[in-house]
Amino acid sequence: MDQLSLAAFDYDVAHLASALVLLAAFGLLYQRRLPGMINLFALQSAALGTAAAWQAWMQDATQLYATAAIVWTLKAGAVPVGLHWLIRRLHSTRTVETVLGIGPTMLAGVGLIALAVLMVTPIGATRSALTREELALALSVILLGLLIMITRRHAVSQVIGFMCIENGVTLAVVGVKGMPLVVEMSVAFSVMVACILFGIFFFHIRERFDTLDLHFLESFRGEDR
Amino acid sequence: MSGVLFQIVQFALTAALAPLVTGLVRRVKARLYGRIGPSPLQPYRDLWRLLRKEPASAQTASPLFFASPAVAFVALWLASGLIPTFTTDLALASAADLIALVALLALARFATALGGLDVGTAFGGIGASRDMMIAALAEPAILMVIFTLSLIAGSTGLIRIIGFMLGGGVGLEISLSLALIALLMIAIAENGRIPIDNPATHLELTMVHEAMVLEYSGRHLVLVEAAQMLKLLLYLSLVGAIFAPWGIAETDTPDGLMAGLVLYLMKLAVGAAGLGLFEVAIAKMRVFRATEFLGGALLLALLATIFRLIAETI
Amino acid sequence: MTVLALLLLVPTGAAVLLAFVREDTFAALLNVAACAGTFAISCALLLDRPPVTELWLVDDFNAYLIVLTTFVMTTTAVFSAGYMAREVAAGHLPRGALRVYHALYQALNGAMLLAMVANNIGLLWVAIEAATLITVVMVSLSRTRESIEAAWKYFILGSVGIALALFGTVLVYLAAQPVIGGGLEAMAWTALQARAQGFSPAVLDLAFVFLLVGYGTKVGLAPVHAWLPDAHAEGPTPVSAVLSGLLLNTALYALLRFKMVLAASGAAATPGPLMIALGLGSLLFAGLMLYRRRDLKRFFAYSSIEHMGIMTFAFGLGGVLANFAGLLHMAAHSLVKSAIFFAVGGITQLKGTRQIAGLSGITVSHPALGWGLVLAVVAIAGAPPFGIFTSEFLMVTSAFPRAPALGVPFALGLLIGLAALALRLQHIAFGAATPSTSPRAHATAVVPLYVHVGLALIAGLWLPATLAAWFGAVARLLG
Amino acid sequence: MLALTVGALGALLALGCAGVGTTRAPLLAASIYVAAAIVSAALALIGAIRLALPVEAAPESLILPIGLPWLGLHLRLDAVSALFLVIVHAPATVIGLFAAGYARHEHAQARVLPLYPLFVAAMTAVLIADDAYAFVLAWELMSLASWALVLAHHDEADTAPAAWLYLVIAGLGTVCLMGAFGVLAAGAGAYDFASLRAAHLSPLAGAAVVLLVLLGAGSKAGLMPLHAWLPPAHSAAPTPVSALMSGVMTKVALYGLIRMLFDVAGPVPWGWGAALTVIGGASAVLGLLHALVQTDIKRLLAYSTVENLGIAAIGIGLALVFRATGQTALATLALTAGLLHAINHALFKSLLFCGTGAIAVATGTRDLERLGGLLARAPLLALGMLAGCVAIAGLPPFNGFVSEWLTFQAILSSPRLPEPMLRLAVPLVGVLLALAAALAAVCFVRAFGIAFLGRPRSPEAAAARAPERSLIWPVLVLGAACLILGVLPGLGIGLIDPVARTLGLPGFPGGGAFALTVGLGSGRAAVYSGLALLLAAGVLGLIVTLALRRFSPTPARRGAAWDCGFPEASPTTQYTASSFSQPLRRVFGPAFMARERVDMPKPLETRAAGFAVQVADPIWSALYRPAARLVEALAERINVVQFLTIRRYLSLTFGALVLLMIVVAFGT
Repeated sequence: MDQLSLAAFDYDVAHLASALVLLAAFGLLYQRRLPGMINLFALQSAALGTAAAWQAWMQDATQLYATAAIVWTLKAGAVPVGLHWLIRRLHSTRTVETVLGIGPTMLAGVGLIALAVLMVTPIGATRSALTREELALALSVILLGLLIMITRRHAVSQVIGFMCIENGVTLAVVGVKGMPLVVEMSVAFSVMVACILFGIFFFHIRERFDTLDLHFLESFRGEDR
Repeated sequence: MSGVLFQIVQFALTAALAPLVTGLVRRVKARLYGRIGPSPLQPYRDLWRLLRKEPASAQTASPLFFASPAVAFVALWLASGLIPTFTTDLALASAADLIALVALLALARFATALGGLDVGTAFGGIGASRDMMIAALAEPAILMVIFTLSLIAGSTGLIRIIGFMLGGGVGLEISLSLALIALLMIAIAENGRIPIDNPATHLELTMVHEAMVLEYSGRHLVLVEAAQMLKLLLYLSLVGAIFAPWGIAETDTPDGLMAGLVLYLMKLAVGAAGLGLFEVAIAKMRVFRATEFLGGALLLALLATIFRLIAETI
Repeated sequence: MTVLALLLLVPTGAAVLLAFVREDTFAALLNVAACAGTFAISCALLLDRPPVTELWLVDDFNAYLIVLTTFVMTTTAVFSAGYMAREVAAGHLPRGALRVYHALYQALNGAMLLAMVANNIGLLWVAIEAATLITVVMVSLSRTRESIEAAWKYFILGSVGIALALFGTVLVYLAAQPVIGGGLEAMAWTALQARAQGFSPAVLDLAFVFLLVGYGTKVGLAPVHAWLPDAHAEGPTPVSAVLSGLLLNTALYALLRFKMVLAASGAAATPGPLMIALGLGSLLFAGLMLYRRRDLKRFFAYSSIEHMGIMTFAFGLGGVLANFAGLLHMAAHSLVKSAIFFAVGGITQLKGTRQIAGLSGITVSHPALGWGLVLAVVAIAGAPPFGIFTSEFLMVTSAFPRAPALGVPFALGLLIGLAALALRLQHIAFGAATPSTSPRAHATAVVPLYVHVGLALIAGLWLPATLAAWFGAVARLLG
Repeated sequence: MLALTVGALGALLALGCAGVGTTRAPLLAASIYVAAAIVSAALALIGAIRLALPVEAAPESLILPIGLPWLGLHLRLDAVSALFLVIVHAPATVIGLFAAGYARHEHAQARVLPLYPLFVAAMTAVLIADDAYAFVLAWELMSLASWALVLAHHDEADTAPAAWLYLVIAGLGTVCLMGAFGVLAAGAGAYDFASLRAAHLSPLAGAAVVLLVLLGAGSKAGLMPLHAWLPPAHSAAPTPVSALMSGVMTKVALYGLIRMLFDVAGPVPWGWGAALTVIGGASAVLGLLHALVQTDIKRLLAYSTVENLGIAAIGIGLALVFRATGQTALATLALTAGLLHAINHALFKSLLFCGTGAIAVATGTRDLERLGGLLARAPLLALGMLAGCVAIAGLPPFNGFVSEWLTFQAILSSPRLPEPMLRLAVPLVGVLLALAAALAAVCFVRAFGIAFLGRPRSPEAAAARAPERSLIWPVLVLGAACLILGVLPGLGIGLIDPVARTLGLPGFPGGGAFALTVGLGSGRAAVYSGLALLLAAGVLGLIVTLALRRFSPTPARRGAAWDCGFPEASPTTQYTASSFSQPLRRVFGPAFMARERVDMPKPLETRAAGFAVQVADPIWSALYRPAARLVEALAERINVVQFLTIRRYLSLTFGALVLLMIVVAFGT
């Protein structure tokens, strides 16, 4: 086997992992049941971890292994378990009422991916194909995550959306060659996620982000109208 | 030097003739009504009688009440002295142009109105307020007439205007005739003649000027009356000087002056007769119709200006 | 380097120390002392700048911001020493809250300074994220439901913004990496600016969009401003002062650094129009929002949004004059706005309410405080002879000839804001005095207030030459 | 001399600081006012000396190391500034002395004293500013100080709205001026007037500059339709401040107009001059119509300020027209008319405001309906006020007539204009001016007659006592000044002549110290000699009095008023202020949307009949209310954004992000 085909193979693996991440994001967009969403998120994180590890091996950058480890243990492991426990603990309804119908949401998702590709195409000239497509995938995952956040009403599903954004960012981070401080950033991120989960749990959010507690929201909405 | 002399003559002349003109008008009206009427000299007698009477006035009257007739009289006398009647060689005629003349009339009115307000009666207020309203409408009109004249003659100075008119450079102009009509209407309004006001009425609610001076008596009334007479004379001689300047001497040769004097007297007589005729012919209008009357005058004067401007443009 | 290390270590150390101090008054004093110390250090930093390393950077741009930060932190610490004590006494704060507060105060100080002196876009990001988390906790300090909701709103929106900003940061690195090669070098401001020509404009544009929305959230630009009013209104007043006066500036600083990179790269043309759009939008939006406000602190929070919009507009407009104006505005605004919050804190404590309707006749009941407020609000409204007047003069005069279509709405926005401020100011400062708890205003509120106003006056009438020179240099770099 | 001026500014600021402490010390307050008056006198003197210098003398200039770091604060003292130094500070001196006497009647001294000198200083600074920054700085400081002064009596009901409106309109003006300077400076940092003069503008940019200047300075001068702030602000402010704002500050606004339109903004096309002229005419008439129906004397005077500034604007606008059409001699004539009217108005408007203050002190009210019979109680005050009323009514021999006469002469020269349109338009302005002049007489007969003549209409008017001398003699001094300027207009024109020549116009055509002669060549000429008329009138008056003495010696008998035989009518039967203006209210009803409500009881009903009039400013409802409503509606509409849920806010973030991406994707 000559270098070239080997390189091609590398790319394919990397692609596969990243594509899985995006696919999972789409699945999250489609899935309307919380446990399903959590499992999909776990899958996405696992794929991300794989991608990170693969990149670590390709660029033989040790800190990426650390990242992969964090992703696997925290996002693919601890967080989903925690979330499962949480929804049981909050007795929250199993199905999420979405703001938009699933169909329109999917369409919007497709549109976002198209936009992402559109944004990335002009870059091609100077970059190697790998990073460009990695970038397109990461960008779409981020946008989809944001879309999830604003189309789902349930707190947990929105957390998942947020973490989906984060996965997208991490995907981009591991995609680019030799980016320093990656570990620090992912740690900082995890702190943030932890805080959010803590917040949800601590402040007893029953239904949605936008209500901590329904009856005082009437009295206070930033300011009395 | 001669200018000063003629100026003095002029002042004396106007002061002396004013009652006569009023008398003439009354006489003409009486005759037209079919009465014999008082002699034209009657006003002199009236004034003299009033002068000798003991003046009675309200306790509430302030010094201004007594001063205002004098101020009004002096202002009008001064104004009437500024109009070249028989000669243009007047010392003061060059010291004030038509605008100043109008301002002097306004000053007289200002003083009279204050006098009317002074005692603090209802009628004084009515008179002052209505008189000022009429004046407020008449003044723009007369200023527009002045515009027209100065557009034609190139100056607001009476001497120049008369000179220009006498120079014969001016033919029969639409704008001039319009200005004349406007000026006549204003003169009627300003002198409180029918149809705006009735100098002979003493029915309170129809009075304008009379209501204002209701409180005056004795020598103060003399000044008031004399001022009215002067005003009439002033307008007559103004119309005469501008629109019938014939005979006004521009160079002081004795016979020229003589002719000017005689012609001036004739002009006055004609004016008085005309006024009498006009007054007999029409009826007094309601006070608020006066605005329409004066609005018409203003419009005519404005038309005169515009015609003039168009004539200049073409 | 040592000085720089001190600058970062003193607040951090103080934070750790304060976390264990139970005695509140002593803690307050210690807090002031620590701030004063950092201020002194930053002044020393001015005198001889440390050399630029691959992690640390002190140049014309951040030097004055560092000093400004430490200074305002100091005066605010003085203010909060009196204010927070009274809050606790009044029972508005739970027991032991002050310990957390003081520790976090120093931590925030350190985080902001770190963001300023970092010569690395990643480090900057971490610092700003830390600052966000710290302020979230500070906002929720009083544990009332309102404060908790405000903190929650702040936290969620802030986190999303931060995430987007990180993606932008990664993109910038992606653009730099092929030119500079990997490693810290490719994340250092200095290197990014020096070698920006080779960067791919497409990547930079995309990056800037994310940075603008991400850090823009922290700057408080409409429509991503939503966290700001509630956080300002519900947090303790010293925190509002620091948020408005410093944290917004820090985020804007980050944004401007990136704009410098784009300007240096030459090819990328996007920043200007985007910033103008957001800036103008924020100005008009906040100006209109001012009219319906009933809560005094939220009122001035919106005024902060308005001014952030003004600055963003100026920088978006670009050109030496507008940039100079923007930089001056950053300094003047942080001075005056924090001064206003000092006054507001004093007033709300004296009158026992934050509702504008319940506040009236301060100049009658407390002349010193009242007239101080009048001066400060007049200054924030852009009246002479304060610094904000100078900057707005420069903005308007440079906006009108270059883009009348922009100058007119900009001027209109300024007017709308002025009208709203005057309306409320007259109601609060004049008229019959409402009853107050104490006849005398508290010195810890009044003295810092007048100090800030005095400095704003100097900024308007007599801008120190060196400072002007720095502004000029930075203004040129900003393109 | 410029250095001295700057020193004087410093002194004024120091006085302001000295004023901060003095809350309850009338004597100290009075002394501070006196000191301010002395400084003003010095400044007026400086201006006069500068004007006495030959026109060729290069203007002094000075650069202070403050302001914009790369620019510094440019100051300059040329003939224009000098003239306005005189216009501002001659009245300011008297007003300061009046304020000293008024001090013991000012209950909010602590809020007036510190700001009063600051206000004067700011106005002075505007006059000597020589770069855009300094100019706008001083201009806005002037607005700000006066705003705070208007707020001095903040405990009164309608003060706050008045002050607010004032500040907002002032802000509009300032922003407009900034814009004008911006267009002139064209984005370069050089804001000093020297480089602004050198600016080459496209016609469009030039038009923008002029428009912005008209808005900026015009709003301060109170020209329609930006006059709305004047009446409320003037009636709310403490009397000496109203006098300063109305008599003096509006002149600073005129200075701004002249400095910009004649000097800095370069030659202006005639269309703008015509526009200014028409605006002036409209302001003159409408202002006066509103003055005519006011019952609060201060509001009345404020509206009459709108009128007089309109007259001055007519002169200035005509000067622009003439200059643009190359008839420089006529331009000088018109400019002189405008400036002379500015001087005159500064004098008699200060007089009238001081007098109003004295009336308020004597009776405790400014409401015409509650006054009356003051002449008997305060004769000297009445004398002074009479002089002021005659002067402002534009009657000889006082100064108001002279400037109106000159304005008429300028208007009468309009047929020399090349554009036929102008030839027809300007005489129409003449009609407006004539109407204004006539109405002014009515307005001030009413003001003086109702306040000073007749019988007291209220107990307080009946109980009125003459105010102390220190309040009266400033009024008399100003009255004397009005008379002198009216009789010897040469004095005023002598002051203005250097200005015209500094602005590149020829000297005043004609002139003459005693007889004011306007020679316009080609036989056009007009003469007015107040002195001659006065002397002649004196002689005639002497004759009249002697004659009366001689022929009617009997002393007058006093009794009850005749009043057509009505017995002892009560004072309530007198004509009131509103009944006096009723005829004109009817005639010009639409101009102020007058609504009269008569409530006449049916026969056999015992209740009293009622009558109420309300007048409104149509411009208010046509311009200001809609704007306010628009802002209100917008604020209401977008206010929902404050009450969204976090998810919606996130949607905003998402939307912004996607939108910006799309823009970038398709924009580049």
